[in-house]
Amino acid sequence: MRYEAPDTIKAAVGLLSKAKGTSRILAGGTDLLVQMRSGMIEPDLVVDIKSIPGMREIVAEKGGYRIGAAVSGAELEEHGKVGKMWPGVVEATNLIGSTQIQGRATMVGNLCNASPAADSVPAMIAAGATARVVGPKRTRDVPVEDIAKAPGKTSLAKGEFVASIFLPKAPARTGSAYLRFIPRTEMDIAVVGAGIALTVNAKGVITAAKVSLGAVAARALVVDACAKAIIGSSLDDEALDRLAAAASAAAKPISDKRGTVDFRIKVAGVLARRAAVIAYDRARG
Amino acid sequence: MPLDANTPDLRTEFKSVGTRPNRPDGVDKVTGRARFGADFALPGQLTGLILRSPHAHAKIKSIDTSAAEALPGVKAVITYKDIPEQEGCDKDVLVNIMARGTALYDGHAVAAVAAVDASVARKALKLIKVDYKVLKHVTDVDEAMKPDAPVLHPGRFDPVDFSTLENAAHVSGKEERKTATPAHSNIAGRYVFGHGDPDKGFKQADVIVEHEFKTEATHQGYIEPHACTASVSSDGMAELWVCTQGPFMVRDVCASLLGMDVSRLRVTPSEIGGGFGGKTTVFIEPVALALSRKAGKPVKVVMSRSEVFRATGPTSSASMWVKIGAKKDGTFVAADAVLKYQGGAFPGSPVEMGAMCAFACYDLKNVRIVGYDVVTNRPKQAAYRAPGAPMSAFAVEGVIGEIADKLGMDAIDIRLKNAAKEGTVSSYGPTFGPVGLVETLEAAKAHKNYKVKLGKNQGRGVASGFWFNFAGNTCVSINLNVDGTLALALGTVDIGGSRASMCLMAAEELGISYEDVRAVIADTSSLGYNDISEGSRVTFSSGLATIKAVRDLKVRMCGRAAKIWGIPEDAVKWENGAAHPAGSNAGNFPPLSIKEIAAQASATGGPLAGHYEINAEGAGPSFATHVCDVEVDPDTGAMKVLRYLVVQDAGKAIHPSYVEGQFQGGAVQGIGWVLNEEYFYGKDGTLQNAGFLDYRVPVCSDVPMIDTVIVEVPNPGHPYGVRGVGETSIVPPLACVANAVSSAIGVRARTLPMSPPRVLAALEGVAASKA
Amino acid sequence: MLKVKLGGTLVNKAGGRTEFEVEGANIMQMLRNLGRTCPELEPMLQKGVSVAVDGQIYRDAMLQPLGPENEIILLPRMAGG
Amino acid sequence: MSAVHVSTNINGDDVEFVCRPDESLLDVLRDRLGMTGSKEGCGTGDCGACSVELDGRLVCSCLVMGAEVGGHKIETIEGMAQGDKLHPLQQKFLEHAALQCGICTPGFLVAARNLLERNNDPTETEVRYWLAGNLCRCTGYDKIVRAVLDTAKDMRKSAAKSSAKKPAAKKKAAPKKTAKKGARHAA
Repeated sequence: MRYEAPDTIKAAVGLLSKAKGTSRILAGGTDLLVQMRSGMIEPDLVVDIKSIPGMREIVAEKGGYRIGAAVSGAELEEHGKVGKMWPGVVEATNLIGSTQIQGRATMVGNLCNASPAADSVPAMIAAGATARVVGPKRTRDVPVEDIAKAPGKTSLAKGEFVASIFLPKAPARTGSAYLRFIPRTEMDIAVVGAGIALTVNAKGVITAAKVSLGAVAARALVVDACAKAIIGSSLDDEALDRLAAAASAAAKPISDKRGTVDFRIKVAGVLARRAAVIAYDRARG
Repeated sequence: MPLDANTPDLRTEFKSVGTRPNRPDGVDKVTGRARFGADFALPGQLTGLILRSPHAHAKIKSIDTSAAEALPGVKAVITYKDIPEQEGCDKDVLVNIMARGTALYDGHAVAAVAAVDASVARKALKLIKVDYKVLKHVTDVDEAMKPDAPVLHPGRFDPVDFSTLENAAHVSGKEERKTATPAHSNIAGRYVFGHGDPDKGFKQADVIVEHEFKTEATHQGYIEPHACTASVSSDGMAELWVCTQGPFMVRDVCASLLGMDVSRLRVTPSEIGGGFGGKTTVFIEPVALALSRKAGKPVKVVMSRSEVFRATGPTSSASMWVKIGAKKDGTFVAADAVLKYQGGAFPGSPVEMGAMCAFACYDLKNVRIVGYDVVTNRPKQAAYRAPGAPMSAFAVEGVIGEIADKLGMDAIDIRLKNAAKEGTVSSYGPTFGPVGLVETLEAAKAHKNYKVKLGKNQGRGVASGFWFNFAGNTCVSINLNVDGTLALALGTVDIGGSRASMCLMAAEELGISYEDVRAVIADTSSLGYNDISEGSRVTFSSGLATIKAVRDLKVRMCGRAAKIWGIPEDAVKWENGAAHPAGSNAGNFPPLSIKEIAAQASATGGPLAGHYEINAEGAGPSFATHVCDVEVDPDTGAMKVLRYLVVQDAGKAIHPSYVEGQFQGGAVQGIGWVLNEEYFYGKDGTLQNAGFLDYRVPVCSDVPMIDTVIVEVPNPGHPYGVRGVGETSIVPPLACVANAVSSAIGVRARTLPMSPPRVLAALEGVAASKA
Repeated sequence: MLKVKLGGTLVNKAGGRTEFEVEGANIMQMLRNLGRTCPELEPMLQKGVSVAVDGQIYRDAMLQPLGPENEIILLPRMAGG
Repeated sequence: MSAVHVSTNINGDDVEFVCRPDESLLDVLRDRLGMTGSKEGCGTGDCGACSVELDGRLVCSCLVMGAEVGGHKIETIEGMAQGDKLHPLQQKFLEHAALQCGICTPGFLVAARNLLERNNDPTETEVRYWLAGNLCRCTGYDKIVRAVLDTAKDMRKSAAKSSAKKPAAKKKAAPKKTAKKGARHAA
């Protein structure tokens, strides 16, 4: 195993493209080191991207924010402005693991680990975030929902990695929220997660919405039926019932050590409803 | 005048005892200096790793270690062949530390390597080729008792006539029970306790409640994984540094497994990072010694967390049936129970103790408990804090909660009405001496927590619990230093601050300051045999021996004073840290302080020391009553513990902070057991949650402050009245929380853990039945 | 004569008998005589039992004196956590 | 496996070491540098016994590669006391009997110090959530939380005393995660 810490994207891409065997990106390392430790993977090359300029920065761009791949959850929270614009995303990211994990874990790592239960992913999807993928051939911007394919599998090609996440400017009167269910109060992987972003008009009628569910399928789901259920409403009880029903209907979970099929289906609806209420309140200020 | 070391004397007034000084090992522990199991290192040591079975049950057809042995840096590879069976050794322990022909559970050790570093050792493990033939497996206790279950130890246990199993209908209601008797079974033992005639008793009952209950296995979850460093020389002399609750046990068991003379093996216990019963046996220790013997170098073996979960002892899972009958006024007239505990791949589940504890809190004229010890393809169970008692208490206290509800009685009143007290013939046989259950119930009832008004979706639960407490072999030495301070050598490992308690008792007995006594945990070559730090025995037994050793020293010091003064020895008494002339000589000489005696020791006959060796008895049981408030989220089944109160009889609290700590720690372990902790097996019989991420012990934000009340009903078996306190605190919480949930949302969860999916499913069941 | 009651597994081993009368001035003598009276119990007694004397449980104290006035109950050997 | 040469700073001292890339910072601290105060309870970031500060940030040293700490600043439990003077948290842990076996204690102390440096007036809930990544199996957390709250109280008192002389030190960003995490139960 080789450890490299290149200081340009080009050098990193070069290392990854030429690498034989398994290679892995090191940013926060909170998934990578666990997988190495358990013997799940034995990478031949680890590329630490933290020395590359920009990787640990959050910069304003087109009214939104570009967040470097190595920005930790704690750094994202302390930035303040991102959380003001997209509270759902920042809160979701801050739910990952303990204080200690927050000191290291990144949104991009959470995304590229491709766990269906990744907390930040439904929130990013709801916010309309894109991932900037760099690679040997070109740089491309990809909607976050198109990165993970299946548990542990991404759409990234050899030599490619995600260099940053872009959160677009939130339209006026937009609110976002993410809620997850875990058996304890902390330190668990989401049994169900629900991310939502919605925009209201001056009268409080929802004009746009995006809802994403985590841990209820092989990857985070975008549930258009949930959005439809509340667009045009003022989030009255009927709209919330429709939303919950749509979320439960979209959930196609499995039973495992973390939860059962029935539980996940029911709670997907409960969380979608609760997250929508929070997002709606935030949208209305 | 305590000149006779054996003078019984129940002290009731104290100067040092009952205060809360800082512990003597404290600074080392807050600065990172304290040395735990994995903190030892020897020059030239190798890293030992163990290869474990990936199958729940498999025949080991062959093991090929040649490729691993050929890897540069590998110094030894061992299998069971390197640990030949010795006459008189414990065969189950031998088989458990290294599989012999059959892997009996996921994680069962199969081979081990010692290499120059961890990286090489990991590679070597991968080069060992094991040819397995996978066998059918069984991990559930009820499944394992069926006639057609895969049998773990063919021919070992007596054939069972399944048609005669108690309460077969309740136990599983399956027709196959009535099929012909098979030749072999997984039932390792059947135990019966009780007295009177329950069948007659139930006829007098106005209300009868009976239910089945299940609990899943939980792990002690100590934060420090097992670790040891072994060094065996070519002349057979061996040393072992190890985190264990019982260094003498480790020495004797390892010597017996490896065919060594006990005198050749010296075991030094490290500081221990939690045990809770889980470190009362051996796992890696004999393996490390065997590796070191073969490699001719020191070998350090440290378990990973996943190894701890897969291969060390969790407690039993249980399947139980309990029936209690009561009169309208709440008097229990009969009680009956069937308990089935699986103890993993070997006999020895704590079902007997579970059976004995089940109804121990109550005065019952007609009671019967039947217990079954069952083997399954799981790791060999190890003791876990009050082994066996929390499960049976969960079932019994749950039924009592339901009876109280049916009768409209207060949960504490119904327990007070039936509480065991001095003179009660216990459900397991003996008659109780002075015990404190009634006092704990009264204190709980008077506590402010019992009066807090509850809101929506909130509920309150009550449960009581019992534990025997044990004593056992104990040796203590106390040496008077030249300056009058003292060195106290103990043979019981300090798991939770016991050195502080011993220093307090020594200081109390001598009438000197706590700071003048330094307690150390001795190695196995420095003291006589000491039993394991288990069974809530340390403060009782080592405390007793410390007091007696100090009395022995006092006799000797008074003797020196008598010689110095030229008066008879029995004319000297010890008071406030000094020898005083007494009787007709009173006032004739100024007292000789301990410092003065120490300074003259050399000139008056030599060093002064006291010691005491005993197989202590008389530990005295401890009862507890817990009260818990919870709030349940009816939409998700999530549960929050709002308040938690532990009231327990400590006999006499030597260091009240550490007594409270035992109460609080036990309660939170119990809360973890009821809420989320469980051994989760896949269909293939492999453990799915062998890590702290998915084996969910309570985290700091899961629990509230744990309120405590220390009740003190002195134990006549101890000079200061001490009762053990370590274990009882984990007995009531399972039922206490379950009863609270029932009062909050009307759902009686009888299967643990009451994880949110189970609670939610139960809630929906209730809603459906109402609709 | 000592009156000795049995509990737990021991009852099974003794063929269902729950009470014995044996001679003995201490636990060791009592157990020895019990083993002679009921040889089926011998293996269990060899393995070790706990003896409750007037409610107090003894695991090893073989020389604990016994008299006819004592309540004596044999229990399985126990250990804690 | 090619070894990596690393120059770093631990508890204020410049330190150099060589490690394999598969070694964690915890492995390096314990096995290469003899600093065994940080403990390995799980090796997967789930217990917090190996907590250290990396550039002032609380992390699990088992989830940091030894190879990547070059040029960074590390603070471990060994650097917490100043000479023979215990840190106030260490003192309070002793007084409150906030440890039983003591294996989790170094991790709790490092994590609690990191909290109090950011926020010297945390609520009980904030303390509990901040420390949720540190497992303790002995104490039930009660006495640990009390010790941290009591230390904070003393720190505020002494801060108030010193601020009478000079302007109050500005709080670092306060941990805000609690309120949001509590939202899980919000209806």
